[in-house]
Amino acid sequence: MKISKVFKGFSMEKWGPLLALAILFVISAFASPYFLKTRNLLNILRQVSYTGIIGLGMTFVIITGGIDLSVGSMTALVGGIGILVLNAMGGGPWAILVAVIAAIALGAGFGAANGIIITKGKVAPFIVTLGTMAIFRSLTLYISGAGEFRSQSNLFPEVGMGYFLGLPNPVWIFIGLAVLFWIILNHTKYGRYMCAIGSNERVAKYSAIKIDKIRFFAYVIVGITVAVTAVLLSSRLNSISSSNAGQNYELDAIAAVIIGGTAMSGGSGSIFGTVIGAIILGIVNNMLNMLGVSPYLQGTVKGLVIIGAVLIQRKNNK
Amino acid sequence: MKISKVFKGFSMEKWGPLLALAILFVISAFASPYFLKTRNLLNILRQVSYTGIIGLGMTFVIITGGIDLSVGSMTALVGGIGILVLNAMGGGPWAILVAVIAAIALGAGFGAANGIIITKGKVAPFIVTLGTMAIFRSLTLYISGAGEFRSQSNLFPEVGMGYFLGLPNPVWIFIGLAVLFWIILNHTKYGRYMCAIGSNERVAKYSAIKIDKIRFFAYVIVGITVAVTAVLLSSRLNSISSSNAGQNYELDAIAAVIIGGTAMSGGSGSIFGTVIGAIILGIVNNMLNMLGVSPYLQGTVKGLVIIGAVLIQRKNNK
Amino acid sequence: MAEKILQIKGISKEFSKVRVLNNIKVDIEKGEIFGIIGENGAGKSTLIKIISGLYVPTEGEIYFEDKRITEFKPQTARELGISLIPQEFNLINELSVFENIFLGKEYQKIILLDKKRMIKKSEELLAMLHTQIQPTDKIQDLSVAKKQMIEIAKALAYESKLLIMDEPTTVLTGSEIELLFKLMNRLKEKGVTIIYISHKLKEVREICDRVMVLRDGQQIEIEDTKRMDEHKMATSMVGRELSQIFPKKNQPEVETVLRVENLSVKGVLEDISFDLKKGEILGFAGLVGAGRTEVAETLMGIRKKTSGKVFIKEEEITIKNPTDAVKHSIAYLSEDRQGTGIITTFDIIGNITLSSIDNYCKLLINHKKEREQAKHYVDSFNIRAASLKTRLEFFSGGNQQKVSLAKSLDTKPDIFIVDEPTRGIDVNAKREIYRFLTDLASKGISCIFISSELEEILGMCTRVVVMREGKITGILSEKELSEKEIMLYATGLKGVA
Amino acid sequence: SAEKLRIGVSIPSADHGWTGGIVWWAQEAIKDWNEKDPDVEFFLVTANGPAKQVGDVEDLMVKGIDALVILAHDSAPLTPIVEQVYNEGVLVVSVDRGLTKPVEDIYVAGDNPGLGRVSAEWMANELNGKGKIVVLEGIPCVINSERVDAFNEVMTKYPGIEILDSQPAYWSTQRGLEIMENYLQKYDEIDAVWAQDDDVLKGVLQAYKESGRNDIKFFLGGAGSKEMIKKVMDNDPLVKADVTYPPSMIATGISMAVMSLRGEALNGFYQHQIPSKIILAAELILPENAEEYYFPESIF
Ligand SMILES: Nc1ncnc2c1ncn2[C@@H]1O[C@H](COP(=O)(O)OP(=O)(O)OP(=O)(O)O)[C@@H](O)[C@H]1O
Ligand SMILES: Nc1ncnc2c1ncn2[C@@H]1O[C@H](COP(=O)(O)OP(=O)(O)OP(=O)(O)O)[C@@H](O)[C@H]1O
Ligand SMILES: [Mg+2]
Ligand SMILES: [Mg+2]
Repeated sequence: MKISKVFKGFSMEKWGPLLALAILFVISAFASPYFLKTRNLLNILRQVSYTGIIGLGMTFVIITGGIDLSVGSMTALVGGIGILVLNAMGGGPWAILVAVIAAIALGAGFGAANGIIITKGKVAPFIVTLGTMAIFRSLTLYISGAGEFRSQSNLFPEVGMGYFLGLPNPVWIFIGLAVLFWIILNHTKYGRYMCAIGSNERVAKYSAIKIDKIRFFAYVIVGITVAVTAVLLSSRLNSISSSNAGQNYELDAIAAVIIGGTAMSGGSGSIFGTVIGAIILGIVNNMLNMLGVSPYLQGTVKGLVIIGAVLIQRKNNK
Repeated sequence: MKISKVFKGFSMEKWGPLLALAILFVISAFASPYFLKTRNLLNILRQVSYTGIIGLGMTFVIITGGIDLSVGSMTALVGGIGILVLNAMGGGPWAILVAVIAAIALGAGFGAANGIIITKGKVAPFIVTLGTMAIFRSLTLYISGAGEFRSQSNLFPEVGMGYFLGLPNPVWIFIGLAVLFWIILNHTKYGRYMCAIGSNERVAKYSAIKIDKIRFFAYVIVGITVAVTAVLLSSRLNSISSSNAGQNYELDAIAAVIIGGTAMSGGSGSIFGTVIGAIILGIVNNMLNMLGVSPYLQGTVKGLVIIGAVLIQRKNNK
Repeated sequence: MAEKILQIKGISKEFSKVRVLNNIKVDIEKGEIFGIIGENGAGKSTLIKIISGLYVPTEGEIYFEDKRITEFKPQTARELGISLIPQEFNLINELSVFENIFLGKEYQKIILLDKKRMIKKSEELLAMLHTQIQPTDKIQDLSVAKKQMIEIAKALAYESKLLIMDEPTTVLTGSEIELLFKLMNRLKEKGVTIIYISHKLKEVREICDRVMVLRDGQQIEIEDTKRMDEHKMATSMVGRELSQIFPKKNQPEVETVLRVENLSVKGVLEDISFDLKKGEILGFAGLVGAGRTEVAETLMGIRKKTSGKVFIKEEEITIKNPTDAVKHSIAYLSEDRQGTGIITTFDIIGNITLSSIDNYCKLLINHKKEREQAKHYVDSFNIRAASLKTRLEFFSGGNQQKVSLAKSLDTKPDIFIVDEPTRGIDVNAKREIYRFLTDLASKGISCIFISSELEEILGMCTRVVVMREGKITGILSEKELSEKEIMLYATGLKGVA
Repeated sequence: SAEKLRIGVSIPSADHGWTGGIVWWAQEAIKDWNEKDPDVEFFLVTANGPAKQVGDVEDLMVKGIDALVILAHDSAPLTPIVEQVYNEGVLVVSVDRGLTKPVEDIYVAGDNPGLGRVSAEWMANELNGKGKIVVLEGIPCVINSERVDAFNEVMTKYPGIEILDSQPAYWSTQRGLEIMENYLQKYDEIDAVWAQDDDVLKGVLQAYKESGRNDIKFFLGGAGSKEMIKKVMDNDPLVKADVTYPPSMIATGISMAVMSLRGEALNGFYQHQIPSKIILAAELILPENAEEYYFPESIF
């Protein structure tokens, strides 16, 4: 059953997500006259960049057989502190640079915290990151007194709002990171090791692989992607709202990864797929608005599409 | 490593959750004079029954290596429709009976829907239930126009509010179901098969176990537990709010299961542990209020306790 | 002419257009022991997987007791009374021994499990197999040999008419094998039919009434074993004459590369002391449970030693984990290939370079170099695979074993510990591997050769360490070497036990 | 047709009772206008967070709109995008949650601090300036802080009144129930409860009922759900009043957008334009005026 499926449907595993995207794209193009407008397509791309970037890191974590639920609240916390740094430094170009570096360091640090507890403490990633999800959010609320972090820099918004060669900056960064992560996954030993650990930890151990180290870094990496998103988001909004910035990002990111064909069980995955997955989700949200679906029924449509997108990939295997 | 852990820490795996509970209990008793009041303890027990009951079903799903994120919104949908049935039937004793039966049928049905897509469609449980989570919620909003389902029965609240031999009804039902589920897990073929599938699907297949059937029923069962909770909850409040009834139940239920020592990876689990896990969560919430922890920092404390509760169990293995 | 229990009529099987079985025709008689032999990848396991309902044949029909099998499902096979001991372990680590033995066929009181009865029955079975396994043990903590015995118990746990065994003796030592054969004969008398797959041709000849030879999915011949000898079988399997199977032994140099002093692991090993010369192939013999695997695992840092010293080139070293071991260029070929040897969801390349990836990348992996190395191994061990990109889960058992061997070899070790290296490997490939190891030795690489096949120990080793219950009972020099001598030490009749 | 008025409405999705009310009222208003005036076209989008809402507004801009009616999830995050919209010459009506820059043409809002203040004053009077109060807050966020801070500020004027405790009930009935259960354990005497929100109050009353205690003199919710207004109407001894924070304000905002585009004035107003700031008073509902606030068909 499984065996033959994997066997026959192999190419499908690779192209399934793209097929799903193609279908959705065509439908959308016919369904709404606005869909194909460049501005709309650019919007979609920018809108997906934020969770998409996190999705890249999430792909690594999931490949190692883990998961990170804390990315959403981590986004809020990192973004918030980033803004505080920015304001403290006076909002100039240098301030921005420092803030960005600080944010990335923070993200890596928080990721490392997750990683340590998971690897050294041997606690299930789900529970650890469920815990830190609550912790990060509450620290954000605490620091801001449940208010908003507002940047006083009027230069900062440029980062997230600007365009370069006709594409919004976040999109460039998304693409750039995707390529980088693709290389790491497919062309470095680190990527190889992540897959090995995800598919059979014992064999990996017998094969002289430092399991804990590899898994630890997966969480550090996702932390860094969170930081990047946090910077882009806070500069786009020139602020971070402590109560609901980054809410449900974990779900969107994970959904993107899985729609992209990466197995929840780990062992293998596709960065390319994750990018596609993120775009699929973006198109869905966009179409719900464009077609003016009843607010109450939007959830139904979205749910159906998510399941459908994955179902297509499976079904065609037969 | 793993070997030696299983080897030495065996009893710990069994008693870890209880130890964690004991510690928390003692701390709470000293921290707050109100904690040990019978009334307070009863409140805690009743408060945990709702997610605890779902946690029982969730334990099964997780043992089979799956997960169900849709339980929260399913609670709202089932509860809501249950109330509609109740009102339609006129709110008398018979109406209540019919409504309860209808609710359970619905819960089983929705669970079956999840199960079918997961087993026949071969889609990852995470993604399927992520989808149905959105779908159920949106249907609830749709049916009620984002408003509230109010029961016109003044008999109905008795079900959820009443006491029996000094214990609130929900607690009795929680205990009853826990015992039932414990028997199913440890003393029936079905329980055995769930473990087999969760730990090694190939082997299960070689052993002529009907994998899909077993997994399918796990989701039906969790659906039924959701229905029970939905009934108890709606009768307690004599209403269901479409927008936030059952919100985050999935997280509480899963947390209870894992704090209870069931492995996220499936293959084995403990109903007893889940009950303990639920109570631990209940005590935490209770203490946060009793000690008047700053609203902003409550999340931090809760997160720390959740991680700590699991960490204790691991650490003592060494 | 006895009645036919199983009729296989023109069975063929294709995996993604690749034909691995072609038009197999055979009738198997009630109460016979029917042997199937063939090179790795010949199609033996595939055939019996079809019979036991795990694969659906591409063409052909199967009749069981003159009734045509219409749906190929494990469930139906079981209902018909067909039970299988698969080539790879099929045990649930989380469950206990008795739970595994009765998995899928539990005894029940009304709807509740009847654990007492299952435990009792398991005790009987295990006693019958002379193992000291407790029904309530956890599978996880058992050695492969014990797992194998449990697989056998599992198959015996309920009355079956047709019992299929796919290489059940690969990790068993002589005594267990004898025991198994006794059992098989007893079943035979009870009228149970047995299909027996093995690469140990001596056993096949000893136990089977008839034997079928497969080559590349083709059915070559079906012969009465009386009219076959091992040589004939081998030639018919391979399709050509096979020269002498063991190469000429290589004489080790005087320099000691590895010295172990009073190595102990609580409850498993006690005072293990031996030394290994440059270019030596040092045999480790012993009965199941002797602790040979544990010696290897401890040297690799997989098990924590409780006391003792390890010297390499006369300087003491500490190995805390496999990484350290590899740093000191020690490599280990595990006896449990799927459990600890290879990653079945990886392709050949990914597996072979898993421990040695550093030799293939600066910053980025040099895929070309990887592929060439993989090709090299594929040729030298003639590994049968659809392509280099095929996942190992689709390989035949023996071919998986070859990959596993290549993987540990690729770390370019000075000290190479092999645990049951030829497990499930056909005669021809065995020859290759023996030659290969001897070449390594002549190049000055030392090898610890753990095996349960005395024949190959005698054929390969210049010195043999014999273990019993976690202790070394004797170290036999080349002159003293003989099957009888080894068994005396292994059973504790000789040497300090 | 081309000269049709195109109006985008961007609001939070229904994640608790009040936002549920917002979604409902938005759709009501759109229905009304569609009947009244075929030449207006509405695009309604709902967001579960500020980032999504920014995306929603971007989508609306792609569609091309003459007016944007927006109830921002949060002020600062939405300001930049709304500024863009404003600069592109679209009429912006911002409802309830102010933006951090003056980038709206019309501002319609409930009075969050007002709600806190009115509640506090009424309660203080009822208690004659002395007694013990417990508070159940909403989701920790700006609005909640505005209300609670205003409430506490007023209370400082009444030394006789002691605020025993103040915990977040997340505007959820069940959380309200649980928090109140704990309060009832913790405090042997409570004179009054401020639940700030009628959803929460519902749970609070349930908990009180179950506790069988009778020391609490009265309860005050907020936002004016029809259920609580009914209680006030029926002279419920425990719920003697309610304070409005009407979700219908979104409907008002939508009407203002249409009228202002049509160049209509509010009748009774001598000015030609729609006022640029409309603050809906936090009105105190008492038994004598409760009927006027009671809409049985409303969902909130
Ligand atoms: N599930 C599968 N998918 C694709 N190819 C397969 C699958 N199973 C086996 N094969 C191929 O079929 C051929 C026969 O495999 P099989 O396991 O029957 O060999 P075997 O005779 O058992 O060899 P061995 O002695 O090594 O066990 C091999 O070339 C193998 O690669
Ligand atoms: N993972 C383990 N944990 C604890 N004890 C173990 C473990 N593996 C093996 N043992 C015990 O150690 C002893 C030796 O194990 P094992 O049978 O592997 O030795 P061996 O000489 O390698 O046997 P074989 O002939 O199968 O290689 C046995 O008593 C076994 O039960
Ligand atoms: Mg085979
Ligand atoms: Mg061994």
